[in-house]
Amino acid sequence: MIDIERRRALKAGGIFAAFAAAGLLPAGRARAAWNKAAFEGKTVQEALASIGASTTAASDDVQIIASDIAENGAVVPVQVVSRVPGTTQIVLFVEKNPNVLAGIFDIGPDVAADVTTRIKMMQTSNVAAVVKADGRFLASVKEIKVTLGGCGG
Amino acid sequence: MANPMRIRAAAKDGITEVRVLMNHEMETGQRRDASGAVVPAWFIQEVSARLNDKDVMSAQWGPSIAKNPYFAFKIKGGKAGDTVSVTWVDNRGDTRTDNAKVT
Amino acid sequence: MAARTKVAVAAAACVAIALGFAGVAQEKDDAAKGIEAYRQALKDGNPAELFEMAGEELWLKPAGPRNASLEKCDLGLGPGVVEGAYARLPRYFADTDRVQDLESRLLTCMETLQGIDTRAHVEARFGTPKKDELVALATYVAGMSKDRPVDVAASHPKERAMFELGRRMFFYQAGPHDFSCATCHAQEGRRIRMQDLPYIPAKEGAAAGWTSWPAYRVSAGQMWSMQWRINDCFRQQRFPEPVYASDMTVALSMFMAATANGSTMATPGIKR
Amino acid sequence: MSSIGTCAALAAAILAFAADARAQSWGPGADDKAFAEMLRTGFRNAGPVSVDRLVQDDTQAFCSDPAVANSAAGAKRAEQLEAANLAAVKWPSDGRFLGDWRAGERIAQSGRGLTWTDAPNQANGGNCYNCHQISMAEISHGTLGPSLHNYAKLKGTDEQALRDAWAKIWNSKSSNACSNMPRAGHMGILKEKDIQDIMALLFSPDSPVNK
Repeated sequence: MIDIERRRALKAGGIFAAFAAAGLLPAGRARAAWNKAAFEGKTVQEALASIGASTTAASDDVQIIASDIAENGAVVPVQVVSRVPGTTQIVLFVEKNPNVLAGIFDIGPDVAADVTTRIKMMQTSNVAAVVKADGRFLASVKEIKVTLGGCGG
Repeated sequence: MANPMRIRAAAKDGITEVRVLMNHEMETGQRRDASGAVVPAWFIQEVSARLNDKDVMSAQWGPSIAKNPYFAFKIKGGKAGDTVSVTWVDNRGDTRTDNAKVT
Repeated sequence: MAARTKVAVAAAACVAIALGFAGVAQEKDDAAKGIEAYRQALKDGNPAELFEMAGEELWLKPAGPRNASLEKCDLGLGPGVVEGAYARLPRYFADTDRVQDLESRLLTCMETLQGIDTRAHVEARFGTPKKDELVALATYVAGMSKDRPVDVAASHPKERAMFELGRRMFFYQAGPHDFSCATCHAQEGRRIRMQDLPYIPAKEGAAAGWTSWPAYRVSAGQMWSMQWRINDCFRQQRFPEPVYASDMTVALSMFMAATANGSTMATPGIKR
Repeated sequence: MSSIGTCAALAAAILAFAADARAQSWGPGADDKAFAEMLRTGFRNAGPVSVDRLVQDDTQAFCSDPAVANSAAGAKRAEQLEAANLAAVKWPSDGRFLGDWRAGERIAQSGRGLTWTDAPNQANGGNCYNCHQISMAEISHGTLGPSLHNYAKLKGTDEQALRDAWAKIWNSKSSNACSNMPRAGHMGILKEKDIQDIMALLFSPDSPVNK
C-alpha cells in the first residue's frame, strides 16, 4: 500500500528532488519552499505582507464555516470556501495565536476552492481567511470563542 | 519513522472528496514539558496531493494546525479506482507518502 | 502598504466582534448550540482511526519471548474472533476463572500467547509506550464492534457479583472532596463546565458513557481507553490511583456495560 | 508507610462502617468482605496521594449507600450528621466574612489541587465554576449546583445570610448531610482567607455576581 522505494527516495533526496526525478512535478511548477517569514509573522499584517498581499477587501464570497464556540482550543474545525472566480490561494490566520498564520493552501485548476482543516487556538480570537484571486486579496473574518474545559481545566 | 496516514477518497458527480488524517505531534515549540524545558517545534510544513501522479494540491502549514492533522479537499474529476496520494514533509525533513484508491 | 491591509482586516474584525456581543440572555443557548456544532464538525475524521490502524498492526505483529501475534487471542467468542467481541465484554472467562474487561483480557493474551510478563504494562503510566500499546489494541478491538448491540446481561453469578460490586463502588464516597462517581453521574441532565455528564444508573446515560470509549480526546490529542477514562475520573475525584485492569475497574465497567445492555456501540468516539 | 498496615486499617474501617449501616442495597457478591478486598486490590499510592484516602468518615460512609441515606431511618441519621458537621464549622478568626472578590474569582475558576498529578505545593482551587454559574462573563460553567448569579440580591447581606453562606462553604454537610458539594474548609481544601475571598465574590456589591 505504501511505495517503500519512493519513500526511501524521498528521505534520501528531499521531496522536490524526488518528484522532479520521478517526473511527478510539472515542469515550471516546482512549489515555493515553506514561507518562513510569513509563518513567523506575529501580526496579521506582517504575515500578509510576507505573502505579498498589499491590500485586502472584505468579501461575502469568502466563507469561513466553523462553530461559534470551540469546546477545546486544541482542535478547532474550520472550513474555508471561496466563491471568488479564479481563486488560486486560501490563507488562514488566527489573530491571537503567537504566530498568526496557520496555513496557505494553493488552489490549482484541479481542486475546488474549498478546504477543511483543524487549527489550534490559544484563546478566543478572530479567525481570518484571505483568498488570492487574479492578484487581488479578499478576506472574511469570524470570531470563534474558546471555552475552558471541565474538572481541572 | 512516521506512522501511516488514513486517506479516504470518494468520487461523486465528478468531484473526488478527499479526507486525510495524519499522524503527527504538531508541536508548536511554545510548550514546556514537566521539567520546564521548551519542547522543540516539530510540525508538518508542506502537504501535497496527487491524483494518479498528477499534482493537484499543495499547502504550507505552521504549528497552528492541530495535532494529528485532519485535511479535507475536493478534486475536480477522478473516478472509482483512481489513486490519490498524499505527502507531507515536516520541519525535521521527515516525510511520509500514502496512497488510497478512490471509491 | 501594511497600513491599508491592517485597516481592511480590522474593519472586518469589528463586524465579527460586534456580532459576538449580541444579547447576554441569548448567550447560554447560543453556547450550547455552538458546542453542539463543534462536536458535529469533529465527528467527520476521527483521529481514533489512526490508533485503530496502529492497534491492528500490533495485533498482527509477532512479539514477546514466544514471538507470537495476538491473532489467536480469545476475547470471549473463540480464538481469533475480534469482530463483535467488545460488545460482549466484560464477561466471565473459565480459563482465568475471572470476569475480565477487554484490557484485562488483552493482558491475559499477552501473557499466555506471547509469554510477556505484563507487570510492567500494568505499572506503566498512561501516555507511556507500554500503555500506548494496550490503548491502541483496545481501540482496534473496540472499533470492530462499532454499530453492534451491547450484549452484557451479567447472568453468570460471578458477572452478577461484579455488577453489584461495581454498583457499590459507583456510590463509594471518599477523599478530601467527598466525591464518588455518583457525585457527577447520578443526576440527570447536568454538566461540569460545558461537558454533559451521563446519568450512569440508567440505560441511556450508561450507554452514552460505555459505548463511546475508547475515544480520541482532542484536548490532549490522546487516545483514551475505558481504563484510562476510569483512571482519570478517580484522579479528579481525588482518589488514589486505580490499579490497571483490577477487579475494581472491571466491576465499574460491568456496572456500566450491563446497565447499557441493548444499546449500540459507537466505538471509537471523539471527545473534547 | 507500611502498605500492609494501611490495608489492614482500611479493611477495618470499611468493616466498621458496615457494622454501622443496615439495610444495605447491594446484592450477592458485593458483601463487605468482597468489597473491602476489591478496594484493597483496586488502588495504589500515586504521587502525594496514598490509599489512606479510601478510609471514610461517618458522613462519607452514610452517603455511600443511597438506599440507606434515603430511608426513614436515614433521615434521622442525616440530621445527626448535619449537626455534627455544623458544630465543626470554624468561623472567621478575625470576624471578617468578606475578603477580595477578585481573588475569589480566581479561586472559583481553579479546579486544581490534591490530585495525584498535582504538585504538593499546588494552591488548591475551589472548583466552583465546575458546578455553578457565578459571574455571567464566564459562559463555561457547570450545572450540578444552583446558579449563584445575583447571590447577594437574592439572599441579602445581613449577618445571618453571611453565616449561612460561610457554613455552606466551610462545611456543606452542615445543612445537607449528603450534599454533592465538597466541605472546602472542613477538609482543608481551602484556607480561611480563600473562603473570605469567595464570600466576597458572592456578596460584594462590586462583584460581577451581583451585576
